[in-house]
Amino acid sequence: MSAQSLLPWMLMVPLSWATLMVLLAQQRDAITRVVNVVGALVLVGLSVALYAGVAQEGLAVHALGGWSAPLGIALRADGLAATLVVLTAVVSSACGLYAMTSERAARTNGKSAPRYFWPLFWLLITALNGIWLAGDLFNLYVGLELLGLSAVGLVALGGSEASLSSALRYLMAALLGSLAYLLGVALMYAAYGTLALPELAELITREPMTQLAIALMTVGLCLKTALFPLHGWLPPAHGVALTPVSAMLSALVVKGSFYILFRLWFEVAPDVVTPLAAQGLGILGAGAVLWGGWQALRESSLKMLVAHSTVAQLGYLFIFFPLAVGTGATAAALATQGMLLHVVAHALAKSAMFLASGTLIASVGRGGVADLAGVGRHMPMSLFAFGLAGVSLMGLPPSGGFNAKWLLLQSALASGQWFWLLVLLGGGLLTAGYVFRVFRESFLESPDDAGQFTKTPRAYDLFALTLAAMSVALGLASRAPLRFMTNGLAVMAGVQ
Amino acid sequence: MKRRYRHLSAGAVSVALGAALWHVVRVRPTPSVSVASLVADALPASGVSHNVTAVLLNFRSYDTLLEVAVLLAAAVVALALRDEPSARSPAHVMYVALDAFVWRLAPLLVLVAAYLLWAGSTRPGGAFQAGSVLAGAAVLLRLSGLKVTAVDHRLASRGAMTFGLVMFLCVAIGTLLAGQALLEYPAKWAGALILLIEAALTISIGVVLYSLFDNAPQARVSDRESERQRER
Amino acid sequence: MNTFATGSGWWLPLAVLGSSLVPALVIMLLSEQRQRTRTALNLSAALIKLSLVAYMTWSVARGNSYELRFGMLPGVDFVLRADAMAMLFAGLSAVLWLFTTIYAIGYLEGSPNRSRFFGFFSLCVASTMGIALAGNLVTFLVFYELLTLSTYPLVVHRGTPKALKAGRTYLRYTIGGGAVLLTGVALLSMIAGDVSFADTGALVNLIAQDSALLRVAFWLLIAGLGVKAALVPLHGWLPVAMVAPAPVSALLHAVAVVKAGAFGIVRVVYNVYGVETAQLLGLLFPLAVLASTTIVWGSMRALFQTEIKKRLAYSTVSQVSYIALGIALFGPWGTIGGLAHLLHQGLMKITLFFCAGNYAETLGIHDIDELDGAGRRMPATSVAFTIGAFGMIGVPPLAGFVSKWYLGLGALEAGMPWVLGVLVLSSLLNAAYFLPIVHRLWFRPQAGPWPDERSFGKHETSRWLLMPAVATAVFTVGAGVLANLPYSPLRWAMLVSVRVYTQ
Amino acid sequence: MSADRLYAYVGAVLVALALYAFLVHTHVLRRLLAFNVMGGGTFLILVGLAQDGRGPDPVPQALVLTGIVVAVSATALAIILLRRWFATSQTTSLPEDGSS
Amino acid sequence: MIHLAFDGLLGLVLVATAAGAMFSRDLFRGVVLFVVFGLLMALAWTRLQAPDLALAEAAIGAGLTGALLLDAIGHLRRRRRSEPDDSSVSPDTSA
Repeated sequence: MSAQSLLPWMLMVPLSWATLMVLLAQQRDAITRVVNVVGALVLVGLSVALYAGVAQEGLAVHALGGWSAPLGIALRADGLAATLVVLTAVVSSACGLYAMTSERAARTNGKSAPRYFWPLFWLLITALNGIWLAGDLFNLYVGLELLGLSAVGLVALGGSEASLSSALRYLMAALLGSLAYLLGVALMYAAYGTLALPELAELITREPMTQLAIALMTVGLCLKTALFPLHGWLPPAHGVALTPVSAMLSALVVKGSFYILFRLWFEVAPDVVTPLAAQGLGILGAGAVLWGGWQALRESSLKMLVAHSTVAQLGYLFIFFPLAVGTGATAAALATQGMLLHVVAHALAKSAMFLASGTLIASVGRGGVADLAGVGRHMPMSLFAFGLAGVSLMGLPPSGGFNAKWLLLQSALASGQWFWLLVLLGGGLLTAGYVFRVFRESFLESPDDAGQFTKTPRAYDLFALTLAAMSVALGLASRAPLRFMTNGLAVMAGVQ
Repeated sequence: MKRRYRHLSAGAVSVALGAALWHVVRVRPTPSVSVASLVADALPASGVSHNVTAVLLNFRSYDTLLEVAVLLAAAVVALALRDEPSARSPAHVMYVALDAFVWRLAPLLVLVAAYLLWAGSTRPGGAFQAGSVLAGAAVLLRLSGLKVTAVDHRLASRGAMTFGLVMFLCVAIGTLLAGQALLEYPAKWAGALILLIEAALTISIGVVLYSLFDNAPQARVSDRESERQRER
Repeated sequence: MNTFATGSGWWLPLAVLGSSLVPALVIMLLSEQRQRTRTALNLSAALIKLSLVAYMTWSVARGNSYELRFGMLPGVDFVLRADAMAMLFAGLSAVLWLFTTIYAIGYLEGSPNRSRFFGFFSLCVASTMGIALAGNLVTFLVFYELLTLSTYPLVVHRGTPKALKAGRTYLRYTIGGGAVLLTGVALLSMIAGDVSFADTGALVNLIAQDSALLRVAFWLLIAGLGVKAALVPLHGWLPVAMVAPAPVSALLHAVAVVKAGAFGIVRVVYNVYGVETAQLLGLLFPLAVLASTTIVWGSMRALFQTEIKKRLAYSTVSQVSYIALGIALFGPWGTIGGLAHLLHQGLMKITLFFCAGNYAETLGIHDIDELDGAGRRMPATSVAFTIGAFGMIGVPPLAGFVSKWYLGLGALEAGMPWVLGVLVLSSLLNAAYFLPIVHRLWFRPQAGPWPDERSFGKHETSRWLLMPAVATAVFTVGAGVLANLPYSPLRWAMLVSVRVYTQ
Repeated sequence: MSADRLYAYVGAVLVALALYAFLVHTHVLRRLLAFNVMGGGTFLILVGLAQDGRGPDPVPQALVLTGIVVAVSATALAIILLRRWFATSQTTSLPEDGSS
Repeated sequence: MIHLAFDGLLGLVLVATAAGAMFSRDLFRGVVLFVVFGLLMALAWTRLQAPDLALAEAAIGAGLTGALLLDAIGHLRRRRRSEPDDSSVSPDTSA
């Protein structure tokens, strides 16, 4: 099949599975497990096929309903979108398998697993793929809402008081963010009479309504991406959710809104955005890097620590803006490459870290960083996965995280903006601080700890290790994926 | 002190946004593209003669598909957080006064829903309006103290909830398998397929919207506490 | 240049790397009880590596070089290359790793977490190999940081609060140093692009326009590398890291960490800047001053230590800077002295640490004043220790003498006669802190029972512990006495020094 | 001034007012009211501005229809979460964000 | 002209009911005003020649959302033991 005809399946598959999972919700474990595994395989297979197709044929466009934009809606896949589709398939499959393993473990221990996890899981994937492949501003809004609502639902499934209040806070932020975005969409439609991204990119001019629209969408999307200081909702939501949910939220969901922001700034409205605004975003990003890192250093609960780390790591994504807006072509290209690589590397590393943390907590039975004492001897593989993921997050080589940081550093030097260099380095040191804090506790040998650790399914470590190893391996071979991801992006036009 | 600060900053942000919006509404540019005229041109080929329905279920049917998914997400969460049967309090008696009124109104509302659904293809109306009227009828019955079938974990409930989406997906995948673009209806069948989808959606939307009302947790604090104690 | 480049033999550097990377992963997955498998794996990996490195060294001496290159990220290649300089360090690591592995197997017998230990131990050696074979600055940086990561679990291996505290200090220094090094590499890459190591440096064309930035980058690089090389004032982590098990200390001091720093300085001066360019930019004189300060300061501090391992640690601070000093002495003699010392110091210091570990493991001795009479109880160990100590002092004909001799020649050649004074002073201090130990070993009677004695039958200690110490002691003698044989450390240093000067 | 433009102005005022309400209230139900009013204002702007001077436009109308359904889903979800949370926590106001 | 006057008035009343709904001290009254606001919105949609939206707003916006909110208030009121009334904000500005 050509890439073009594959595009709609990227949505139909997860949406069908979501429906199927509603219908199978009360079925026996074995049936749902088989259906889910088949779904994950199909999803990964199709995603890889799409990747290959786009690599061969270039940009793929699918006019839905046979109506070409602007009357209809189009699905579009360039290298970046195809890469993110694959990333989503890989990360969510690993998280899904982890969830399956933990459901099974729960059943064996006579505990009940949360019902209705799977429909929301597949809806989340639907929303993500919908966003990566969208070619229409309003369609992106519906995608954002689907993403937000299913993510909130997944957080709420934890069922505890904390997970409910976190879900509510998350929902409030998500609603406000998408309304701001919708308001921007309304203004864009008023100004240009179309919602299709390629048409808008051609028509767009710098005038007040457009500027306000872009500003509103930017604020809304920043709120959804938890940019400092709008990040308050993120740590509780990502920190209390079920482990595989936390992993998917931090790895993929926050990237959804960031992806739209990137498309908006650099594909749709590159002539509307100003270097000043970009500097503003960069400064907030720097704030996120430092504040998130500092919070993670002080945090006493392991999963919350990882969640704060997400806030910090998202900050790096925003440092991209001042490096790419109003700077030379080389600096902008380097920054874009660094940012995109960071998106992928962080997704892999952070999901691995959450999965590993979840396993450690399952073994120890408590969620505090200080409770980890002695776990190093009993859970070496989980700790190793945590460490590998940490390597990438710290930006130490060899890892995707290092390569991303390297490219951003080069961009900062090439554009003569030394300030960002300090932020990048400082952020790395803070990250090292909180990652090694976990290790320090885990390596502590207490004399009588043999009996207190619960055995966890070995498969847990497999998923975390796979993801972590991928984030590290990305560091050795970034060039080809980067070339594919940046192919055809407007911001790269000056270099390639 | 903190509260005053919060009010002041919120006020400043809101005033700024209001002023900016006011300004752009005043100086708005005139767009060069008119999708409205495109809709008018393509309307005859859409299978329906009402333009809003044509946009919703043909030109931008993909939006509608995702929107139904959004509804489903909310319904699933509601189902997941539904009280255990034991914890549910008996039906309300608060609005009994509505009783007599409701008894006459409910059948009427069902009729209205059917009409809206049927009307949708030629004039204002359609699945969403019809479905919400249906849900409204059920809510009214429920408020009047009548026992309406609960939308719970039974397969029948879940089937009714997803019925519209399943139909929608079947058509969508059918078009793909037929080698068309997603949701590209064959010209002859467009009207019929849209009506089919809408009919199924009406039922599901009615059930889902009602379930969002019905599944809202009722449990008393004390019930929850005893429940938690039982868990231990 | 996106795919594997260059001709036949590209797999050799990869195989050398893999010969410890693969065992590292396998060992980590092994369960704790599989002791025989682990030992077999460790030893065979070490032997395979040694033979690969030996073959490559032989081949490089005949003028071949091996290269593996692929695109790592835009504008930067991942390069592994076996040139003469690389084989200098790779050879040292391969030889000493074998002995350290044997030693560690004996040392850790029966203690917990051995899978983790040997896994990271192998990873650490893989990093060292990577550092040796790195063909450009970024690849060097990759393995340099990997070394930091793989040594941390070794330093905190015991899991005591004291060990964890030392680990924290170690990380503060090395991660901070890593960040500085990264800045330097990034800056240099911006100025000069992807800097591959070349025999006479790669930056000579840039002196005219970018001399200020080049200087900044140089000192950033030296500061980043100086942390691991323990240049004063960046040496603070080294004495603290003594809490690690003895084989780790041996590894840290002789092969891995401090040598990685020193070797990095060698690479930066000779193969990135080019020693002549560095001289033109006026970078060598300050480096010589820095190195001299470290030599004297380290020796002074060593004098006041009462713990054996602490004294050895400060001695390392001092001795490693001989390498930096040799590099900073412009001219072939200084180069030969510095590079030869890179090898000699490794041999001598590892001997000393093995012996210190033997005293601790066999007799429970940690402090110098407990050593009285230990020579009679453990004669072989004590002879090895004495050889190591005399080597450090620079007594002819041992290895240390050879290095110091050439350093002295280099100082005269470079027109810095004051360095002779530093050398003499340092040797006097070496004698002052080593001779009392030797005196206690042989000429003082045993004072009371040993603190914590273990019996090994008719042997003075476990064979696993004794054999490596004796072997490296023999090497120390050999490197001095047979300095003029082909493939001796001195001859290899001469081979390299010919290549780094254009005239 | 056309009616369409006038309703766009009304929408602008509603959005500003509702934003203020959303930011100052902590009670979840009040925030939901504000959210729905803000949605209404946005919809008015969307339809009003699009139709201003050009006659009825089915596209924004369809978009708003979608928007209304999404809004009611979100509201219902929030209420369900609130009620479940209230059952255990006895509060209706969210802990301070520090962000809003 | 008459139309415009009507629109203007409707606009004012919309703003006023919205403000009342959001800022009234009594939450119950706020929700009732919100339902009124929804019905007025339906009226506005007919003025904007959007009968579909008028229908949807009346059924969903005013009807269902109103019912959901009212039910929630009833629930929270009845369950709350000690009522720390959330009279957080500003003077009552209902129409």
